[in-house]
Amino acid sequence: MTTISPASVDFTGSQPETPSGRRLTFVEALVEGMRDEMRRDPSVFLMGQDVGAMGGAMQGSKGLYEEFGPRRVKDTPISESAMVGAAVGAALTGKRPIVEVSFGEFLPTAMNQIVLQAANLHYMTCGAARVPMVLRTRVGDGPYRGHPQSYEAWFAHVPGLKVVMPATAADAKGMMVAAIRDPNPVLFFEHMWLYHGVRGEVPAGDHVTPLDSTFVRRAGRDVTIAATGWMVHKALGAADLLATEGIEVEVVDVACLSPLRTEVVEESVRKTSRLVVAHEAWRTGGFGAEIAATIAERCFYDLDAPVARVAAPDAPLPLAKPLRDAFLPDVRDVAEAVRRVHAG
Amino acid sequence: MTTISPASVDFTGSQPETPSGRRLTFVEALVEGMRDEMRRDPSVFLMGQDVGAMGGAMQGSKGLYEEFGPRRVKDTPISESAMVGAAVGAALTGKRPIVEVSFGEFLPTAMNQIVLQAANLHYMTCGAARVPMVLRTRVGDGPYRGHPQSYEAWFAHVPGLKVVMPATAADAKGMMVAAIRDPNPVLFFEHMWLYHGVRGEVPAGDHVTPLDSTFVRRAGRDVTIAATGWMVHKALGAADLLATEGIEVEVVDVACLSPLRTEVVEESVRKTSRLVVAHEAWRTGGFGAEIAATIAERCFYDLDAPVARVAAPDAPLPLAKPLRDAFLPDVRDVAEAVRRVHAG
Amino acid sequence: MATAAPTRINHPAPHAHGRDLLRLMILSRVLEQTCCELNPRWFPAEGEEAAIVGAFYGLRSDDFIAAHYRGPFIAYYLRGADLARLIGQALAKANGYARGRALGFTGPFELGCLPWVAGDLGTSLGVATGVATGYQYEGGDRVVVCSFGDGTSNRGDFHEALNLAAVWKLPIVYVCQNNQYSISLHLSQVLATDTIAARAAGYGMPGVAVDGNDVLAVRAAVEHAVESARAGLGPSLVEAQSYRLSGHWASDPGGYRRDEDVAAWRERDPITRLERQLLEAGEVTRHDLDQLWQDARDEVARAVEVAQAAPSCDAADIGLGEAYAS
Amino acid sequence: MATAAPTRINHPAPHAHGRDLLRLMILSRVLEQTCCELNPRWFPAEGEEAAIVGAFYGLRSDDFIAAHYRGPFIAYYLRGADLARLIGQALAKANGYARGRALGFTGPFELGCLPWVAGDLGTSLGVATGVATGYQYEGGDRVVVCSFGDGTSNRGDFHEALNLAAVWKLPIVYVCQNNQYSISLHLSQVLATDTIAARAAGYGMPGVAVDGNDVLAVRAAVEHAVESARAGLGPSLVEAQSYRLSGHWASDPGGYRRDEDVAAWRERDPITRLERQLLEAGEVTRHDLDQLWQDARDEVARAVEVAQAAPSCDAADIGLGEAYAS
Ligand SMILES: Cc1ncc(C[n+]2csc(CCOP(=O)(O)OP(=O)(O)O)c2C)c(N)n1
Ligand SMILES: Cc1ncc(C[n+]2csc(CCOP(=O)(O)OP(=O)(O)O)c2C)c(N)n1
Ligand SMILES: [Mg+2]
Ligand SMILES: [Mg+2]
Repeated sequence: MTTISPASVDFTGSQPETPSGRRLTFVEALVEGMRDEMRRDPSVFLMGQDVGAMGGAMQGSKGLYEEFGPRRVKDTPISESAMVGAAVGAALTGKRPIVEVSFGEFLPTAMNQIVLQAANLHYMTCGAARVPMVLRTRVGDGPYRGHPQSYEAWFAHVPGLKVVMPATAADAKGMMVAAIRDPNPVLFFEHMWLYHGVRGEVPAGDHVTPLDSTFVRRAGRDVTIAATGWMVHKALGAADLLATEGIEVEVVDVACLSPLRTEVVEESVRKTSRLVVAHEAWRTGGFGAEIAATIAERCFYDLDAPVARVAAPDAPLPLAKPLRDAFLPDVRDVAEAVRRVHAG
Repeated sequence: MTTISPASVDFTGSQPETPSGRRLTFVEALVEGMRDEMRRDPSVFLMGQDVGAMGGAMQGSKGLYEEFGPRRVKDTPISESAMVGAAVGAALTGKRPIVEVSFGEFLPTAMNQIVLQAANLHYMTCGAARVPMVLRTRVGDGPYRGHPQSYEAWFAHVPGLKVVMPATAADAKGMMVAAIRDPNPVLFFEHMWLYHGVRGEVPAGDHVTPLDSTFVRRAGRDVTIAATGWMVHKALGAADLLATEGIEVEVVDVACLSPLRTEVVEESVRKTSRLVVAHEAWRTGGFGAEIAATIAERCFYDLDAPVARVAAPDAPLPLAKPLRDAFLPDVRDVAEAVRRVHAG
Repeated sequence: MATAAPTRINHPAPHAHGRDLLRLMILSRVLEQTCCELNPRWFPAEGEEAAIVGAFYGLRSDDFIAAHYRGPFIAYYLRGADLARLIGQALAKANGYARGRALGFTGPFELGCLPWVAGDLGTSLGVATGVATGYQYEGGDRVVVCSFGDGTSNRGDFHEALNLAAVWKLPIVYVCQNNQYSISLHLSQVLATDTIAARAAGYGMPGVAVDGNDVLAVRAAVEHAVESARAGLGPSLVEAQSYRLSGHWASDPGGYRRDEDVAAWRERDPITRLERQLLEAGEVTRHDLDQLWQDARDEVARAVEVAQAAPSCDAADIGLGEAYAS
Repeated sequence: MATAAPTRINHPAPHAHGRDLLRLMILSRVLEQTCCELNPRWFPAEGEEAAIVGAFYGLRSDDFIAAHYRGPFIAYYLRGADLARLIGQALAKANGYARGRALGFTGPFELGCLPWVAGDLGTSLGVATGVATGYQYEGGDRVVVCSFGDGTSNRGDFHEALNLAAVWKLPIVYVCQNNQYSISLHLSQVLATDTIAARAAGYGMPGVAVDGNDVLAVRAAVEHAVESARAGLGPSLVEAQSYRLSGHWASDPGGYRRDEDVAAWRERDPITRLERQLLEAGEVTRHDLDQLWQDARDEVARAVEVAQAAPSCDAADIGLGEAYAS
């Protein structure tokens, strides 16, 4: 199947080229964001399984234990609900905990803490309580193919939570910094293909990407693709492909899923009159449904063709590579959808 | 705020009037469905908190313990994850367990069993395993206002699960029977306002309502309302109201959320060219987004106005009646949305 | 969070504890029974006053509590909560601490109480453990006292929270308010051990079961546990063994249990028991007791008046824009 | 589910057990190490063979097992699974029991094994407990043996499952395959007790910790627990205390622990230990041992050949229409 090799993905994201010219991988940028905030703010600490001496799954917390020690980089038992509860409670005391659930596949074991506590506390106390915590977790397909679930749609459905999914190294750092500084519970989804596969320009020093960001990654006049996470890169791959066919695609990176702001997508669709929504999660009830429904409503008179959704089929996610590759939407699927709406 | 008193709701649902003329409440019909299957099939049993001698929360299992005893009507500890796991495992041995999670608000404590086990087992074993279980749970607002969450969208997003939400007494029985006989895990959502508030004609004896049912509850040519559960009744209330204004509303009861079939809604929209989707859950990422997106795509050239969604606002659900009533969508909100799309 | 210099709350000189504990139990009895009369869906705590008062007595203003949902008002009162505002919650009035948004038995966060923002039992143990995590991170000697029901101890969150607290030596005391029932189910239907305290050994923390109708025993056990938590010695589990004298909610006839059992437990009423002790010890006179009851009734009656006069929750205060902090 | 008349699997006359257990441990060692060579992401079970073989030895064909994800192939083999198909799973070949859909360490459901259909640890304890619920409902005397890691015992599902099994007296045996690590974390970092078996008392079930490198001890403890489960006396918890000699996955250098610890545990290798015992008892000769190793290598080599010759998973077999049974 057509798919862009992670290595080939290489760009700067939301930031202008910095003189420094520093190029980091997605995960390096992510860790730098946590490190900078831990240096700046003593109330920030990290909890998770193997985040300490081991440096985290896929090097997700590399170097933090060495710099900050066991008090601020806490290894936890295999107790996802208690881990998230620990973050909610610590946040209530004014700390700024980052709790790592190793993989998004384990979020179902901590839903009560996330949905019934973290999301409700501020509103239900008429503002007396605040829950400034970050829940980071690895999602999507990846080099090892393990734990590939994408449950972001569940959380985008729950008011009181913020949900972000950066697609570039610069935003991995900038949004992590913003998430840590935000006074609300932020779910931070880290796509595993991006981890070591995406490298880009990352500003040194204080660098904040607003959590409500949506980015136009590539300008084009014919069709808009609104994508999340790794699919942003597949969309860009598809755009390259389609350019050779004379179809100019505009690629929008919906880096913030909740609270959702669709202005950028609307503006783009007013120009292109055509929209493809692309994500790696299951199609039915996926987050793409919300984007499609909202745009179909707000841009009803602008659309020249039905909004198309590119997503995983409605079946459990198989493990073996040939099945996984056939299962997940790829560059070709995105390109095909674009051709369809372009023709339509 | 305008709201129809449950007592005023009274109709037959999917079945023609039966000579018997038996009228049951929603919960009576529900219990009759379980009772009939337990009489018919010795592999059927019920597990849940207080389902035994007490007869279940809101009389949800009244009389079953007296007839079938402790072996087939099992009281459980407060261990939702183990309860659902017990049902999944018992189903693997060929039993047909019904597990009751007292209220949908507690589903977050059992997500791993539902989403990662029940949903995956059949596909992942290439068909060797089957999970013929029913997970029943009380959802939505109700006379006591407790535990009002509506998380159905999460489960409709997960392939391998079936999700139904009957709106009439006849379907409460018929779909419960169908759910018990189905070889798949079925999530059975019981809206608490319907429990004692809706009464209707219920066929005695063997009565099965196919799980993939969608019903036209009222015919009309101007605007289609696609609603679920209690909102079906509010939609009917709105239809009465609007009829006096000369707007003929067609009300579709989407009793099956997953696997979703939209043919009936599509057919209706081809006729009315206008659609309002109504549910009690939060708007963003709610199940209405899927229906709206699908119809906007499939009926792109039929729609004369944007699809409107009537749902709860994106904020946590407050408890006190004045706040709750202001929070939840009601007859007036539905009517208002219909007028908007009718004018649009 | 309360950040003022820590001060002891409702904490008289040691010799007066008995009388003060009695006063609080009587107040709790009158207060909760009044709520049951005002709200048939209220959850009676009759008979469990010793377990509750003993658990939350004598803490500091900078400590934190997470009270079980049954009978928590006296615990909030010990934090300095206003009775009229608490009763307002039972009436779903706008003067309640959550202005009608949270559950009626929620507590004032601003006074160091974990609010009840959802109805799922057990989850609060995780959050309370998190507050203790925050306190430990601060250094200092603030502690958390977290109570929960016997039935709730079968939730996975109980297990994960207690293990985490033990491994990290968190400053938290878990108090099981064991009334032997979960709605209609007797403990023997959902638990195969004699005590819930026995579970503490599986986490490597001290666990003790005490007579939950003896407020002095509960108080002593919790005080000891609080002191060791404050000293950085880690968490403890205290089980206060009592009995739910009334139904699950006020209007629940509770027909699922035998009258003689209930009668037998009425004999052990924690309030009459302490009254007898104090009378025998000569610490109070009959007249003092009548006065305590009268004072409690008066105090509650005044609060009821204020609460009933308070405005109902106003749809205008729904605060749909307040889901996020800024 | 297997429904044929129950027969004992791989179950020779008692006097031959020692030799048979040794054969199985050697086969497990060769089998799993081969998988590690074929797949750097495989999870080594080196040193834990006694805990695994002792747990799943001598069950009936109509019993059910839920094996921990580390080193489960010998347990599936004991159920009658085909080595070539199991190795095919490590290679993600189409001949695997799940044809590449489930995780590589999944087991054949058709042979009474709980498949691994998701990667979240602990959840399987709930499902295994459910299978025991189904068995009890049937009447009869089928049992379930469910193993899990030491780290997994901190998941809430462990707590809820064991309590439910104890309250309902379910026919299930829980075996903790304690290798003292959860990836990089030593047990002492996530547990404040000496044993996990100590948790059994909190559920009212028997709990015993045995030397997990002594296959006869593990086997004896589990056999006893299985017999009492079969007799309707309820569940038990058996903790087999062992050590993970290799990394978390094959290519993990495991730099987070001290070489001398690993070396000390290598001294207690469960296989060499039983070899020594049987030699001393005169039950086997050196030549027998060489033969056992040679047979194991041959058997595995043949299976590897078949597995490698098997077709890769084919996208055409993705079965998107098979999410639901009909
Ligand atoms: C997770 C969860 N499951 C079930 C319920 C329903 N429920 C409300 S109160 C109650 C009984 C709780 O028993 P216990 O913990 O002993 O407290 P008690 O009512 O006896 O004070 C139950 C089961 C709930 N609120 N939360
Ligand atoms: C719920 C959950 N949390 C975290 C993980 C990630 N994880 C995979 S293996 C592992 C270690 C498990 O330790 P243990 O239970 O002792 O088994 P062992 O690996 O030692 O055999 C962890 C934490 C997981 N798979 N599931
Ligand atoms: Mg109780
Ligand atoms: Mg281990």
